[in-house]
Amino acid sequence: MIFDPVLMIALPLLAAFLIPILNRFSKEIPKYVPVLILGLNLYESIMLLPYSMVKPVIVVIAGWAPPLGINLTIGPLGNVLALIISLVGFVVAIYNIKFVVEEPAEKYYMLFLLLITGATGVVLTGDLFNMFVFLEITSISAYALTAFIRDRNGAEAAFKYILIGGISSTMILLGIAIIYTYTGTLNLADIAQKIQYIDPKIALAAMILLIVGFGVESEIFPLNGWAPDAYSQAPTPVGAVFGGIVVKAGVYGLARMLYTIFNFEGVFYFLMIMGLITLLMAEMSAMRQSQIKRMLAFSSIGQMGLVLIALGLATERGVEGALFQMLNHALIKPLLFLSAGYLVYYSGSKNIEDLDGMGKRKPFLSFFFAFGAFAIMGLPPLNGFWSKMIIISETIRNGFVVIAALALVGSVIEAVYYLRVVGRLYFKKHHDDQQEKYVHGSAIFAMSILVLLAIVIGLYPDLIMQYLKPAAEELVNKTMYIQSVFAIN
Amino acid sequence: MDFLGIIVIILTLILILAALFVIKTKDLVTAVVASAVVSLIASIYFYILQAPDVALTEAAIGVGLSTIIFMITIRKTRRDEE
Amino acid sequence: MIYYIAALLLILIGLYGVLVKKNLIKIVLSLSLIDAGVHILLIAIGYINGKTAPIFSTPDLRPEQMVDPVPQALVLTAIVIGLAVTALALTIVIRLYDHHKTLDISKIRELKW
Amino acid sequence: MRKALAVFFLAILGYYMLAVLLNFPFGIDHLNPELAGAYLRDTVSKTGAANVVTSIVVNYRGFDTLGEVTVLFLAATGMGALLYKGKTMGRSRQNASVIVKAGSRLLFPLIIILGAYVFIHGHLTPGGGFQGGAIIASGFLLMFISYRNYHVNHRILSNVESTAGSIFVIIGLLGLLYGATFLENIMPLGIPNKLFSAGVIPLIYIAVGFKVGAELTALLDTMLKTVK
Repeated sequence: MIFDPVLMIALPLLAAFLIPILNRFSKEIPKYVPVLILGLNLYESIMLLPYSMVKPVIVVIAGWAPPLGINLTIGPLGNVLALIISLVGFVVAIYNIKFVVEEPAEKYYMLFLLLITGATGVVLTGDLFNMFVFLEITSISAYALTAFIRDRNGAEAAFKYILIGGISSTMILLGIAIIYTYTGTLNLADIAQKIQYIDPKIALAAMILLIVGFGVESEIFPLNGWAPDAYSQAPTPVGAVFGGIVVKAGVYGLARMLYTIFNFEGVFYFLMIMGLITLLMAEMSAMRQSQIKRMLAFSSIGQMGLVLIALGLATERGVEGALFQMLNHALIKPLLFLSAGYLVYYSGSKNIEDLDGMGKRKPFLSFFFAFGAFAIMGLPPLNGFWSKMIIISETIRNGFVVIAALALVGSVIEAVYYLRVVGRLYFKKHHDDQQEKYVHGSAIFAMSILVLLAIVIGLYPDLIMQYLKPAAEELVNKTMYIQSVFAIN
Repeated sequence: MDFLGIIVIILTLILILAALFVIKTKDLVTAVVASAVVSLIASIYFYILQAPDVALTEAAIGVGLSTIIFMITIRKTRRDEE
Repeated sequence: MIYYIAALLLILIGLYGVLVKKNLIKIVLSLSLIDAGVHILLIAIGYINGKTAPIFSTPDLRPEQMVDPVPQALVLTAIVIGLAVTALALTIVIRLYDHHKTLDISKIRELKW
Repeated sequence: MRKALAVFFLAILGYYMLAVLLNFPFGIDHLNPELAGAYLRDTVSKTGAANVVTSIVVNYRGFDTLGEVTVLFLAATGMGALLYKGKTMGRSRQNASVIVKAGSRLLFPLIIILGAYVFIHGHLTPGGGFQGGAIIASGFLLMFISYRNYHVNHRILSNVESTAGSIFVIIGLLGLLYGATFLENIMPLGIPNKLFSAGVIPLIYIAVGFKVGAELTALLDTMLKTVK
């Protein structure tokens, strides 16, 4: 390796610290810093793939071998997720260049960059407490960004978020306290090794606390009350990042806890049921929404429900399907969000009814939205089709026919409300004509990247599957993860 | 029961009463002062439990700064709990 | 033992405040009570009877005579994170008050709760 | 109704948490020899710091501290963004009495020196960058309260913040460059219990102290300056 993977966290932090100074030279520089840094992260995570696919890359920090010091443990799973996060972050950062932000603009870019850095840290780190710290970085920047626009109800959404998030982080801290008390260590692999010697009742208590903690970011059913408001009140690119990145970090944390650290068989059934409830509740609520961003937020929760069902299967193929679904969601939801943001901007209203006839006036944007809608519904040959097919067929193969049927019902509801919006875009006459505004080139470019990737993945799913297979194996079979951490001594 | 044990029991009683007071009182300034008392006793606990670093941090941040931030917020908003 | 009970009661009182109270500042205060409880719990876990603070201030101190330093380091980090969350939450409270002129959470109902 | 429900829920929660805790008697010797025991055993010889907690915070788990500094930076940034008013407002308050003014002018340098002492001696005595920074910020708060027109330059504060934060990361990167890993100690350890010892620990704590002091001062000033 020509570089140290810790740079993927250290450089963004350095850049974020330096933005206030750079801003003195020119107000333009802060816009380009996230693009540059996240592009670099993207390059690094691609370059790292060949190494991490063979065996997890262990990065020692401060010269202390685990469990003494903190270390990054970058297996296939962490690397794939870091790749997704930097890719989505990079694309949204390009979109950001021309996005009109209120003053103080440089603070917006700082918070945005740190939000993505925090998520990267969560998926790369191999230490439980360090994971908590990075999760806090992610959520605190998310709180601030939710309230960033002053003339909206952002503050209210942010308070709701900070309340749920604050309790959840306390729960994680309590869980860490219990785990440290009984195992005496904080390294994930070390905990995984020692957890079998402690009383299962105590491990269960710790697990419940950690599920509640990570469940907030991963939008599990009773804990997702913050999501629709935060998504719709935050600036558009931030909403896109919530769906594309923050949720992924939460689901990663959850999966890491359930698969690698604890070994309770029963919890996976629970996960599946919670996933199903999340899916159905969210899709039904999405159906009733009149605002497009709220609809997208509920749809995002629904997609996470599908991911949880697949994770609850606890088979390798099921986890593969979950990861594939996460990847697709990470590509498509930002596309939908970014195009919807512009559509809202042009129509001057957040409501779905006011988008009538946009297909004629804004062909590019409407195409992007319609494409995203088709991809997320799972229309073949787009990428969403493959992941949904894997999840549904694997659910049936494991004998959960009822759950598969209900998940399909959820997908049908999803298709209905997306088609309703697309229908309005193309087959309704618009009532009044607004002033013409241009779509910025950088935004078109950013959205085109996402469309292109969706088409490529849809046509050649094996291109991605070759990386998802080892990632799924890492979760299902934890011995390799544990051994690679201790092989370093 | 040694001397220190008695002190700890008294402190714990004050701590719980202060915490209940934070929840019960209608006057926000009183609530903030009570919460500062909670932090102060936590800081003394940390000292007794052989954690001087944490005691110093809690004294500077919990008793000092957060109390001040709460006070400023109350000044900027209102004092009574409606 | 008494420390465990104190910490537990603080956490429960704080949670009660978060669930029941309607005043924004009271809710933030309750959050910081929960935090304080968790911190006390962590430090109490690290304590060992009859041992001293983990600082080698005099040469005759032996490693065997010291309490567990790790929870102390974790709590140090957690206190600072707690301050950050509190400060941000209060900023949002000020913003909410500017908009709605009230601190009652049930009166601020533009979004669904 | 709501209250009764909350009490019921909390009673169940409290019962289970107590049951978990009762499994773990208070004050027994439970040190994991591979982790906590190793820290106590090796800190002085391997990091040169007399304060084990400091060496864990800054050296063994230095990456956490970098994250912690970032969290505080985020809070200050977020507050600045959320309370941004375009132009700065003066604080609307009365000047304090002459005695308070004279007293705070006298105390202010002492408080600053105390704060600096706390973070410079972080590797020897209890305390460190966060505590020292908080003490410095409270010194500034004293001036804010007693002098109506006491003015801090936000540009300088922000420069101090940025520079100190960057120094932290750059020290880490130097460790990568001249050692093998990020944040690795690249300086001589010196003799334990001397001021110039413990390698990079004091350097990092000084940077943290400056950063935290500047951040908390800016945070207090931003809050005080928002008009009602």
